[in-house]
Amino acid sequence: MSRLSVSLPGLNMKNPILPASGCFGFGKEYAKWYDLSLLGGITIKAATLEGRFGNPTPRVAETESGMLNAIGLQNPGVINILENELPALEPYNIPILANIAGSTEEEYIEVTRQISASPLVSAVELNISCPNVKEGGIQFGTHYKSAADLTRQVKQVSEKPVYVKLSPNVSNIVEMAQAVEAAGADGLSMINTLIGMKLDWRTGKPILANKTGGLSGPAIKPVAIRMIYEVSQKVSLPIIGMGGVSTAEDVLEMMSAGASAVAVGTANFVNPYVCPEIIEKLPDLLDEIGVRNISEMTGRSFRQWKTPLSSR
Amino acid sequence: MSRLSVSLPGLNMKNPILPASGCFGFGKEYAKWYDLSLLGGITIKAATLEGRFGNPTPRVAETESGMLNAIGLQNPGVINILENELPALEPYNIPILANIAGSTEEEYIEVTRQISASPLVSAVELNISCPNVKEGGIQFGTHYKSAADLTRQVKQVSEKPVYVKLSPNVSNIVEMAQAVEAAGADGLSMINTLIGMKLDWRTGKPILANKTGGLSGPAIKPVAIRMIYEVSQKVSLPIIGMGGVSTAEDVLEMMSAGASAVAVGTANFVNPYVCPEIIEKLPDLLDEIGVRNISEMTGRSFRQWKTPLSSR
Amino acid sequence: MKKHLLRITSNTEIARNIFEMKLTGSGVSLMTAPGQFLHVSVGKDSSNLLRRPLSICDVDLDREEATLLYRAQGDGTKQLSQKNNGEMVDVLGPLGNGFNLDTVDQNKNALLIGGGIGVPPLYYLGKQLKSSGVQVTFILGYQSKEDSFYVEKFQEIGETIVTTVDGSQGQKGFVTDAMEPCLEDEPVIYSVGPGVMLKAVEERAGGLDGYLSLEERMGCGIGACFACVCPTETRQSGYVKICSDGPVFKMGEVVL
Amino acid sequence: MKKHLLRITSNTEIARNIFEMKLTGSGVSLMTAPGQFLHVSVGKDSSNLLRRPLSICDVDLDREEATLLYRAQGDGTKQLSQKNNGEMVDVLGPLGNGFNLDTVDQNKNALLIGGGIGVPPLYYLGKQLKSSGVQVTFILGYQSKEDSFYVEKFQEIGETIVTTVDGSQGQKGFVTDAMEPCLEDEPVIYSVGPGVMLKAVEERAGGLDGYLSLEERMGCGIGACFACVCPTETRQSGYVKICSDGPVFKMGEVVL
Ligand SMILES: Cc1cc2nc3c(=O)[nH]c(=O)nc-3n(C[C@H](O)[C@H](O)[C@H](O)COP(=O)(O)OP(=O)(O)OC[C@H]3O[C@@H](n4cnc5c(N)ncnc54)[C@H](O)[C@@H]3O)c2cc1C
Ligand SMILES: Cc1cc2nc3c(=O)[nH]c(=O)nc-3n(C[C@H](O)[C@H](O)[C@H](O)COP(=O)(O)OP(=O)(O)OC[C@H]3O[C@@H](n4cnc5c(N)ncnc54)[C@H](O)[C@@H]3O)c2cc1C
Ligand SMILES: Cc1cc2nc3c(=O)[nH]c(=O)nc-3n(C[C@H](O)[C@H](O)[C@H](O)COP(=O)(O)O)c2cc1C
Ligand SMILES: Cc1cc2nc3c(=O)[nH]c(=O)nc-3n(C[C@H](O)[C@H](O)[C@H](O)COP(=O)(O)O)c2cc1C
Ligand code: FES
Ligand code: FES
Repeated sequence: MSRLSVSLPGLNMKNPILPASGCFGFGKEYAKWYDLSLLGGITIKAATLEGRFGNPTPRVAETESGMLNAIGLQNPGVINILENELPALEPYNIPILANIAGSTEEEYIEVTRQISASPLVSAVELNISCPNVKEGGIQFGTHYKSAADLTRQVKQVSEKPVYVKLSPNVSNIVEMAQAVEAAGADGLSMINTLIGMKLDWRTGKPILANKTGGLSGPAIKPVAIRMIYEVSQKVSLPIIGMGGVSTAEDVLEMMSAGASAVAVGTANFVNPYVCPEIIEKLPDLLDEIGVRNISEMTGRSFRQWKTPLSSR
Repeated sequence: MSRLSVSLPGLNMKNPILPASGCFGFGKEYAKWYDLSLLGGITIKAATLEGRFGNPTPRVAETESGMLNAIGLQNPGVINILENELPALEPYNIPILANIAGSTEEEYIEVTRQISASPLVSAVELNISCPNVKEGGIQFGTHYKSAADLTRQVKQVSEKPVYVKLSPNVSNIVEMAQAVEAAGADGLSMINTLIGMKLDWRTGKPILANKTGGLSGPAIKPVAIRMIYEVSQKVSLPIIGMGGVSTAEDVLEMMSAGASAVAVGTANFVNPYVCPEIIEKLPDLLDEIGVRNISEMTGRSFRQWKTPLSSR
Repeated sequence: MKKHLLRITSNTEIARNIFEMKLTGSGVSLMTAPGQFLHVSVGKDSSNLLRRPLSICDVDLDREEATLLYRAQGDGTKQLSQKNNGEMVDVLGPLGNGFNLDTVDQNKNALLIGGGIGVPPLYYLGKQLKSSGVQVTFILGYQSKEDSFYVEKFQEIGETIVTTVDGSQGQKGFVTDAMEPCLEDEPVIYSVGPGVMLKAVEERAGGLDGYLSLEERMGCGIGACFACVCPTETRQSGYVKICSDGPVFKMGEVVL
Repeated sequence: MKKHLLRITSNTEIARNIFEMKLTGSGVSLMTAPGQFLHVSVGKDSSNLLRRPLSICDVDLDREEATLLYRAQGDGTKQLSQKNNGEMVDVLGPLGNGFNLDTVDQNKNALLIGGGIGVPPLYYLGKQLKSSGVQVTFILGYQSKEDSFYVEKFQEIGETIVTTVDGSQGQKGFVTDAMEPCLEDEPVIYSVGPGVMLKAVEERAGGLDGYLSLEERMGCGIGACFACVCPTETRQSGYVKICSDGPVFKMGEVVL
């Protein structure tokens, strides 16, 4: 066991870093840049039952220290993913977290059934927080009851541990986390994007064809840190943290807040090598602060602050 | 009437720019930098019934394209403000928007009664969205019913129009806006800060003594634009927009999204002259896009997109 | 695929808001196919996160020097325009697939049509076509004389027709207004410019063979994020990614 | 109060991570009171929003040149350290109230105590005290020899005692360990450094007159945002703002 390794339900990772869903396709593009087996794991792009084309373009816009996207869950559909995309990842021998989306409960359930049965999939990530589709997505993620119901049903069919990916666009993230914990989730992924918008001041029109989009990148990191910090003290599920991480220091900050592993999204667009570069730097930072194993970082902040900690 | 003038309930402004509450003290510090009568108006720092010391320091932290603050509503109390702070603003002859906070409904009501009676106050801004105090503040701002109740009661005693300042930390900003509209608000101010947090990765400890703080600055502008856009289509109240505005272009973007006036907060710390500089630049930008009066900008985005618009 | 730090050897305004940037470094040796682009990092820190796709306008392989032409309009390209000689620029590339040169045989003519800031890649393309014996004609469209650039350099390669919207240089009108007479000898068409222009070019071309280079806002630039898709009826998936399947597509392949 | 663009005339590392930056411009003529600070913009764009408060270390009024000494530790000061000669730095200032020089009469001595990056303002202060006839003694505390700076320059002004935590230069220990012998002739004390150090200095001073310069994270730097308050028992409001009421306070005035 190396000092960087972390272990979460279904995910035995040699380091805590995995690309975030939607920012890494199905891996093959980044495989042209570096050896994917360096990664702790991979989160693949959201799978739906049928293939989807997604939203009209433009689908991305730049904001200060962030970006908006409204891809709209474009993907070739679960069967195609199982047949054509996943097998290409087998040689890297790292855990795969399959992100799942749908318009209806039935769709979520069916996709989970199919994808969780693949030996290549280590765990599923229930995306109830996509802000860019009309149906499904965030509508499940902003109501406690629908989120819990969906989690319960998906758990019933899933052959793999289920991580529920939470939306930050809620009044009370802790209640949401507790609702899905009670419904049987094995872990949490947080956060998905904040809903945002950008207009061209000259024309007054939105830049994105979808008008609104999901805000990601360093701009949202303080929100992610806060939510992970609050939730990790009130639930006993491991958290895959994400939101604005782009350096090894950010990874340690997020783990201190309570994350057990960390996903990197937008930063891949800035620097395709960001994940391996972070992984390479982590041991130096741990040395600098005299920490032996990275897993000790999780929740340091509230351990030190003596805040009651009901988790882990 | 100049081409920059805008008119909102209680606020006849020669231009749409006013400093945001808490970022401009009670004006006297900035009066050393420029002639405050250049401004469209001034929002003063939150007033509570008794003086408050606020939170321990550190109270601010920097984040990417943003900052966190946890001042904790420090102020000398309403009587002191009425006697010592407001009179100093009289010579500038511009509308004053008095920001009001409290721990209980009674406190809000009493502060409103006192401050709205001052001839120097043009309107009150009900701060139900401060994330940095244990009691009051955001607890009113994240529950529709409490927000509406408070608005109704404050309206009963207020001698001036009441703007309700909304928190972005909610699942459904439109419902919140509609609730306070139904309760009799004369206008909306939005947005207050997002709740965020920053840890020192070396120690794992929060930078702010209060642990969490309010995120402001350009990082949150996309969230502000989105919320203003959504709300302005569903309520018929004028909106004072704010959140990350630092240039004249940002002002026009925010007005296009639906704001009738724009408040500038964090940007004052970056550049103390930012408000007069923005005001000076606005006519040039209007010329560039061939718009005569700035009030025409309000809601351009959805007018062009032919989205149903129930407001104005 | 590679990320390179290239050194600026010059960065000058050659027309109103149009800058010519020359970059040198070992990565340049990979930039052999015209029509490919570089994904350029514009900021020093994180406030401008997204890279800007800029076409390779010319490459001097011996000197390991690449030329980009760009319009300083938004935040990022303005920052780029303020960089000084000697500063390093972080680029990904060359990315995408360039123009297919195999399809023109020497006896054929080529008609290269560019609008505004779509003009730059036609320069490298034109040079390569000419050196493989093809006779090249350019139609270059600009807003006005003040916005035009590189016209003389194009004239060194082949006949160059300029159109301007206000008529201040060359023909008054759009590039499509100048196409008609050039189509007689059935040239292969290569066109770069805004979507509306490409659509008009495709219509005017009336079934001739040709290639179009598309533009779209990009995230990753390497095919992973699905930001830059374009519908197509010719592929089973129903879409192409402009960054990695393109930016150049055969005429008729994508739905403009 | 003013915002200035000052031109960098030098920016060099003078000890481990410690930089000396010299700035010139007409605004410098206002910087006459030691203990005041500049609120310095570090970024080119908006990703580092907040300004950094840095003390004025020295001023040459004839040459209109101000000197800042800073430790490049965080994001912002690191950016500052990468700026080149000729670049402009945007500063607000001079801000705050400096040391009160009226309180020392010529026959008195002054003991100036600085820890780490609190040392810089004592230089300008020491020079002014000396030139008004006061005899000045310095106690300067550093982590180690490698972290020490400006020691010879201080020696030109007055007796200079150095302490280092690891004993690699001067006395081993903290500044307070070196205070005792210097207190005999009842000097006026001026001290700058981290809060814990100031507290210890105040305790050791045993009732002597003195002035302390405080540090706190700042927003506006001009008294408007209430970021930098410090409790006090001597004022009715119950607090002071370090940026505008300070950063220098009379010993005993604030609750450390
Ligand atoms: C394959 C390709 C090749 C290109 N080649 C050139 C070239 O050689 N010279 C040139 O001047 N321009 C070229 N463009 C257009 C160029 O990418 C944009 O003009 C540039 O990105 C605008 O950035 P900005 O900083 O000025 O604008 P900003 O408004 O600051 O840009 C914000 C975001 O929007 C994107 N964006 C804005 N406008 C466009 C656009 N028209 N196309 C794509 N993305 C856009 C930016 O990349 C950035 O992500 C090319 C575009 C593509 C897709
Ligand atoms: C009145 C005053 C005078 C000062 N004089 C000097 C000086 O002459 N030389 C010098 O090196 N330092 C001085 N400091 C401390 C200096 O302001 C900080 O070291 C610096 O702001 C840290 O910025 P950073 O970019 O390195 O750190 P970052 O971590 O990037 O800073 C993030 C934010 O925290 C603030 N911050 C971090 N540490 C401190 C600190 N110790 N004090 C205040 N704010 C902090 C920054 O200003 C910024 O807003 C002074 C502080 C004050 C209040
Ligand atoms: C272009 C893009 C596409 C995304 N697609 C998905 C998706 O399909 N499923 C999902 O759960 N999250 C998706 N996300 C959200 C990210 O996985 C991540 O939660 C978010 O971007 C915050 O992390 P970051 O700031 O590191 O990007 C997407 C984000 C981006 C930028
Ligand atoms: C230091 C600071 C203090 C603030 N104090 C108050 C306050 O007292 N009352 C209030 O309603 N909002 C307060 N705010 C919120 C601002 O008024 C504004 O809503 C928010 O900062 C977003 O605007 P900005 O991004 O332009 O700063 C404060 C913000 C900051 C940064
Ligand atoms: S830009 Fe990411 S797929 Fe093309
Ligand atoms: S920093 Fe704003 S009051 Fe001192």
